[in-house]
Amino acid sequence: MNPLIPMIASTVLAATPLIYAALGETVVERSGVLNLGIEGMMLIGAVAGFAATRSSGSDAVGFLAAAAAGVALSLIFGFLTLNLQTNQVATGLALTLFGIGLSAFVGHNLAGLPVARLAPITIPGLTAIPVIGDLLFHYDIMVYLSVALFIGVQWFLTKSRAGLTLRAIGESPGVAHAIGKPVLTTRYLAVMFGGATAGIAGAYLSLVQTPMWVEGMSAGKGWIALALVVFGTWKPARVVIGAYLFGGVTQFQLFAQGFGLPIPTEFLSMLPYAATVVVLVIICRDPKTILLNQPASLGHSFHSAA
Amino acid sequence: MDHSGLADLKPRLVLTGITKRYPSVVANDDISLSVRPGEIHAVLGENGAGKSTLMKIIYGVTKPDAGTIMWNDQYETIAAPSQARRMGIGMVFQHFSLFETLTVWENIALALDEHVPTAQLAARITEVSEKYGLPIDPYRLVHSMSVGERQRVEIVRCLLQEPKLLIMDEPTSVLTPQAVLILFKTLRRLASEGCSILYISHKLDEIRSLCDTATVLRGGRVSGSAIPRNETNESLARLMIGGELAECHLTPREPKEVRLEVERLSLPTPDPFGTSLKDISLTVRSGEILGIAGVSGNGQKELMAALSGERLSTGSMIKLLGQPVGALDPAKRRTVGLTFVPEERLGRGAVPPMSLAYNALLTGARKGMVLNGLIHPSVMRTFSKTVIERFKVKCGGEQSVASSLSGGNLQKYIVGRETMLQPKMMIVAQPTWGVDVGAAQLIRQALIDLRDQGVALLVISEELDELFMISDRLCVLAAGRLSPSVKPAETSIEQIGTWMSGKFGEGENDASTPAASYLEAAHA
Amino acid sequence: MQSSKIWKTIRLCLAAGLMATTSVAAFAAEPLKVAFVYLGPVGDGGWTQQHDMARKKLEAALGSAIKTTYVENVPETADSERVFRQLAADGNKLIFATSFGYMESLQKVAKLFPDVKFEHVNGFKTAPNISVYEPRFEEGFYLIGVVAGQMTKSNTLGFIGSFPIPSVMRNVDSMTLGALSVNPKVKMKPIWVNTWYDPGKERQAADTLIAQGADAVAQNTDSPASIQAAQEKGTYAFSIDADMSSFGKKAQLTGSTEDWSGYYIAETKKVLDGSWTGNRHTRWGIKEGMVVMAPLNPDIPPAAVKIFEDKKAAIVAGTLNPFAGPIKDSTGKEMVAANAAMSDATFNSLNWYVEGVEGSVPK
Amino acid sequence: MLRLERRATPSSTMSIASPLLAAAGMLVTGFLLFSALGKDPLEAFYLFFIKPLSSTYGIGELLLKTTPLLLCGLGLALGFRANVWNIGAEGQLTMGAIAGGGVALWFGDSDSSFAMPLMLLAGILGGMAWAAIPAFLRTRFNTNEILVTLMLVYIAQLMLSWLVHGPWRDPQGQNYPQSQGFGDAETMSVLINGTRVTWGIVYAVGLALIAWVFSEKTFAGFRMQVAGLAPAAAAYAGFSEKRNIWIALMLCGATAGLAGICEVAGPIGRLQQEISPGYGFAAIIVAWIGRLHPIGVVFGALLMSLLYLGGEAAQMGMGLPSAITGLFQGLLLFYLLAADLFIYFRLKRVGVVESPEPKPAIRVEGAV
Repeated sequence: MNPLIPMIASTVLAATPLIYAALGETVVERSGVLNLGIEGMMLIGAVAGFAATRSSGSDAVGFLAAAAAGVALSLIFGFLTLNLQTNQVATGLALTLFGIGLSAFVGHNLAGLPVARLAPITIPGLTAIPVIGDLLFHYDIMVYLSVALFIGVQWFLTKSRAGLTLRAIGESPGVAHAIGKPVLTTRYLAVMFGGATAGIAGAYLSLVQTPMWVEGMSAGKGWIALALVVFGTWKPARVVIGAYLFGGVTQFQLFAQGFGLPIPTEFLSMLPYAATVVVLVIICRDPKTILLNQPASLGHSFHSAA
Repeated sequence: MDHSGLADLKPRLVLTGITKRYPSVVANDDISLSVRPGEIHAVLGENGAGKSTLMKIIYGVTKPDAGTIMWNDQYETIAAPSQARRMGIGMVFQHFSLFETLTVWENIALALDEHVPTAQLAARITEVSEKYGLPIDPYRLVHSMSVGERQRVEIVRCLLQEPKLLIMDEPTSVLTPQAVLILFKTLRRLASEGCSILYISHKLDEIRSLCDTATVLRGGRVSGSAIPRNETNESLARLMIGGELAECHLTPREPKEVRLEVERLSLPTPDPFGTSLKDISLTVRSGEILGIAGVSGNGQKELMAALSGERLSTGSMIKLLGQPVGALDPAKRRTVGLTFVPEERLGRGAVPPMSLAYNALLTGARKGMVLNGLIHPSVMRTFSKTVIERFKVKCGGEQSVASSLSGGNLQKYIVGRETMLQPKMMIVAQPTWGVDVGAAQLIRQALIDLRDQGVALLVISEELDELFMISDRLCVLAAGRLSPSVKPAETSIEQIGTWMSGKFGEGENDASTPAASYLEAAHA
Repeated sequence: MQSSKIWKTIRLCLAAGLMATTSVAAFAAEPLKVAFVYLGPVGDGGWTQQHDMARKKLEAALGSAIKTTYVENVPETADSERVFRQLAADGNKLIFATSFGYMESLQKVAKLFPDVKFEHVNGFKTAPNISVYEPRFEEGFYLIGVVAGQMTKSNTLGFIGSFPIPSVMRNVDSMTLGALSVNPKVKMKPIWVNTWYDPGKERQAADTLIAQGADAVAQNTDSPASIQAAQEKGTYAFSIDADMSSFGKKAQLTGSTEDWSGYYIAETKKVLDGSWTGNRHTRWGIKEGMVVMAPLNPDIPPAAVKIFEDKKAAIVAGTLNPFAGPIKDSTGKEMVAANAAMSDATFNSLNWYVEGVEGSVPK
Repeated sequence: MLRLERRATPSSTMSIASPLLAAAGMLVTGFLLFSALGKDPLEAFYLFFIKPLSSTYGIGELLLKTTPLLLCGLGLALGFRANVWNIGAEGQLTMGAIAGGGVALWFGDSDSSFAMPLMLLAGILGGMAWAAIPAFLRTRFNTNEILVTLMLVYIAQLMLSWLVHGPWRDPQGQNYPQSQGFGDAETMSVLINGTRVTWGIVYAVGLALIAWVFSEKTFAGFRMQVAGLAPAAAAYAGFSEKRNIWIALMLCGATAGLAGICEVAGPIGRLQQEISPGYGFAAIIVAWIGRLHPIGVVFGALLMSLLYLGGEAAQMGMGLPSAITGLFQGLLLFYLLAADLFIYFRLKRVGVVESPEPKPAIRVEGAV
């Protein structure tokens, strides 16, 4: 077998949760809200999805439960930042710390238990094609759904009326409020969407990637997802490309070791993190790139006087 | 135009007893007014009189605490702007409600309550905009448009919905005098088609020239109503401010040495939505006020930043007291003798959650408030108290936080602070924006007093009347370029207006029509 | 100084309080309190779980004579010292420290509580009240190698290592030696993941090894991730610490697991009858039942099972030492001469690959 | 109906009361949680909040754990005040430990009296160097410091792992991943006999006082606060944004680095793979509980430290899962953020306005 094919396949596997989390956060940030709590929501999603699938035996139930758990956590964030107008950065950090603690607490008795991994789907005729079949038609359903999610988010943001409203609110909530756009409702929905996708991303870790529940199993992936949104300059297509590139980097370090590269493993393990920093520097270097692409109201509270 | 038939028509909108309270102020107190079809109705009042709040209530942005709204003989609760729009109410905001990073058609689509395919919408935009003489390109990005063009987008957006009532909130502050004439034409045409117009302004000449009726607000209450054509500026002003409109006078003085010299300053903007400064030259001498007119968004912020040091420049394009200061930051320029008042008071000129005393420290550190790096609180407080006293700042003492002050009082405090730092050169941007008449008067007088003490002043303002009143010389900033300077007595509103549209350098205009008669002539 | 006076007073009061409670305790027929300190959560499905199972067996075996407590998730930071101290102060007389990284804190606490007995896994520092115990993992891994060497079709084996420390290096090397003893063509590919427990990373490492042709992958990390990977890809894997066949029935060929209960019961009995001593270093292997091979996969052909059983019997009988010479390192240099056994010093600080392992040891 | 209304001036009563309110909220939640788990809440509270303090040793442990939390919390609080979101104190702590520990290893068993001062200095410089990376990237390349500081945490930890597995491994340590133990002169002396608390706590409290003077009494502290509250006003006043970012990150790098060296030269006594159970992250909560005020941070650090010890005690005493500590800490921060609201807003009862007309014309809705 061509060694590239499994490498690409595992890249896709590594990128998929990042795509879910980062696309969700893209929508959240385009509405002007900065939710730094992805890590926490992912963990809650991971434990909820795992528990639900174990007790029901159904992966669909697991992912739905994960989405619901992510939404529940995002609602806390929404209530604090949107209704009570707390600092979004601080609240996001709190959400992450809370999610880590809560998921560990809830999942205390779930650690180390087995669950059947979500199986790849086989498409008659297509999966069997050599090379292409392995490359494109040998994944689980969530991989294909992540592509669908990308198309959906892309369409929503660029073509739909609701997406236009969401972007307008992210640009200037004051103006949007003045012309009668529901700022709070829209932002709530965006935050909930971000919660759902982060939850699904977490469940992907505990039901597909590993599949097992482990405390703190997201291991910084939520933060990487945040970096991907900046990397993608808030554009879904670039966010997805970034996720695949990043997935590739994480795989590369293991493959490099397997090929016996004489570099200390710690340095190879640093690669994904160092790459993130380098990429951020490249993207942010020109302040105009950020100014032109970042939603103008990102991170600012909005309080209507009415 | 003859509006005598208006009286026979049933009112389209009747407000009764509208009241809106905010924690620190009653914005609207028992306000009633009515508007008939085809009537251009002025709502007149000085800054803070409650005009904008009232309009927001009609447009459904703000909910009143009490009172009723009757629309076409029906009581209505206007819960949201979308409802107002469905009823046929359109509004053009003073601070535009446009999204800069979106295109014209996207902006308009956002305000429409039904979905219209892009191509169809674009066609309608072009059609309506041409019909009313407001040409715009539906595919342009708003941030690439001038302020005047943006207003057209706002108006076209309203017109697309065929409004029965159009609310215009201070529409002329962003227009050149010539553009004002075009706007008035459009409004009159709309009125003749039966559309009611609520026209909000504090500019008496405009109201007398355009409006059929006027309701005057003062301190949140109705202080009277009038037929503006039958009134004089003075009589309207009495209704508006409850007294005479005070005038400022400059006693002629011979300016002395050059304090600020800008030579061929060109500075590209780092802000993708900003204006680059192009080849700007000016001098300001001791004992004179140089006024810079122009519509906001033509490089005012950028010029202010370049002069204050918030944005650095290279070489010796900017000289303060003969010393090149392009590379000095604001704090260092202050030590040379510069002080300045920014247009944005809360958040730039003052730190909102800090007390007035600490806000003195913001720029006054070198007045003995800091010793060996440690803050000297008593000096800071004394300084602050003196400012409050001398500039009649209404507040709860030097410990009250900046955000608790009204716009006018905070501006008095900031101007006072910068004045008490004993500048050699002072730059003031929009000294009386959103400031009530009394405070505006005090601030203008303070600037004139400084001039008389030999300070050089540069005043950037949108208010032409104000600049004509207090400037020794006057020039115009348009699209990042600066016109030559003239003495107010030697120029006219027309010439300044021509300059404001960027046409200067060609033949000098010697016709000098006084500001008021200009509009009178247009109306005739 | 004023503050030191205050401290003295507080200390005095507390000491008096403590005296009062301990004197009461001394006269009652209290059961022996035995404590266990775990690095991970009890439900980790591996290392910690095996210790906790042994703890339960210990309770069952000695009944009311003892009372056990455990503390999980104790990091190897400055915090472990406090946990040991607290356990000792709470009256535990025998404390099992089940992670190598507790070594230094144990040394300190043991000095403060000379009447408390400490047992430390895998360490090398003992004291009058510290004894060390360690399983002969290399025996288990040698046998894993024997199975892997016979079952591989690609002649490529994989090993997911946690950290290249001697006790793990011994496992890579002994597995390779075991495999070579039955199949001289095998190559070993190790990947180091720098963690004891990170299923995500272990999974990725397993996928990588399988992608690079390794069809029998063993691991020295604690999660069953590589067994799950092998189950899906149709290759072979080996469990560690615990039987993990529930994660991959077809994939798991056998595994090296631990049963600590024999040792725990024996040591606790020694404390109870007063024969416990410190400064001992106990290494138990298959013979003593501390290393237990996980059940063999029924897919292994009988001939291969026979070879496995023979070798196992030889190990138990003491006639087979996995590290008997001649052993060459991966550069071909002879490290252990023929007919000699590996010296204790080399064994304790093993840091080189035997011939047959690819790549170089990460430094 | 209730609605939020902005106060004309922030309430100073509430700014003191809100941490207490938050703590009360946490206690109530804890009470419900323990009851739901079938544990006696009072016993749990005793184990959580009283037992850890009931001995000199316990108090020593409290102070020992307070030291790194306080040091990191101080640095973070100063940074957060200035709107610099450094969340990577954990990485700076690790680097401080590496740099200071490196000096200790260089001294070996020497009893030079220079050893300890140089170690502390190296620790501080190590943390500062690590914080200089995000400072440089933010000021020069406009790169978001939140993400960079976090990524650098992982890199620092891997760096430490590499060092103790490789170059700095104890030659006598049978190749186990840890350095040689530090000599006596390279180990901080114990402050209270019978405990493990070192001089680190004295440095930390001293720094808290200095930080208080700095932030409340000096012009430099004022400048940083203006930058945090109103960046445009700072630009207007001529307070350099770059200098502000540098100062904020350098201060935190210094305190976190000091925390790192105090930890390895104190209770740990060597370099090893794991040196901190997440002090740098917990310090974010500490800074917040302390209202970003240096003296408040002292109390925040004590409370957080107590939660750690209490969690352990509750585990040993009642078999409560250890995750409960993290849960409590997260909850505390949430409650605090919510309670802070009342500093700037007040709740107001809003009635429905009666209309004089028979048909209600305007109905006032509740909080939007």
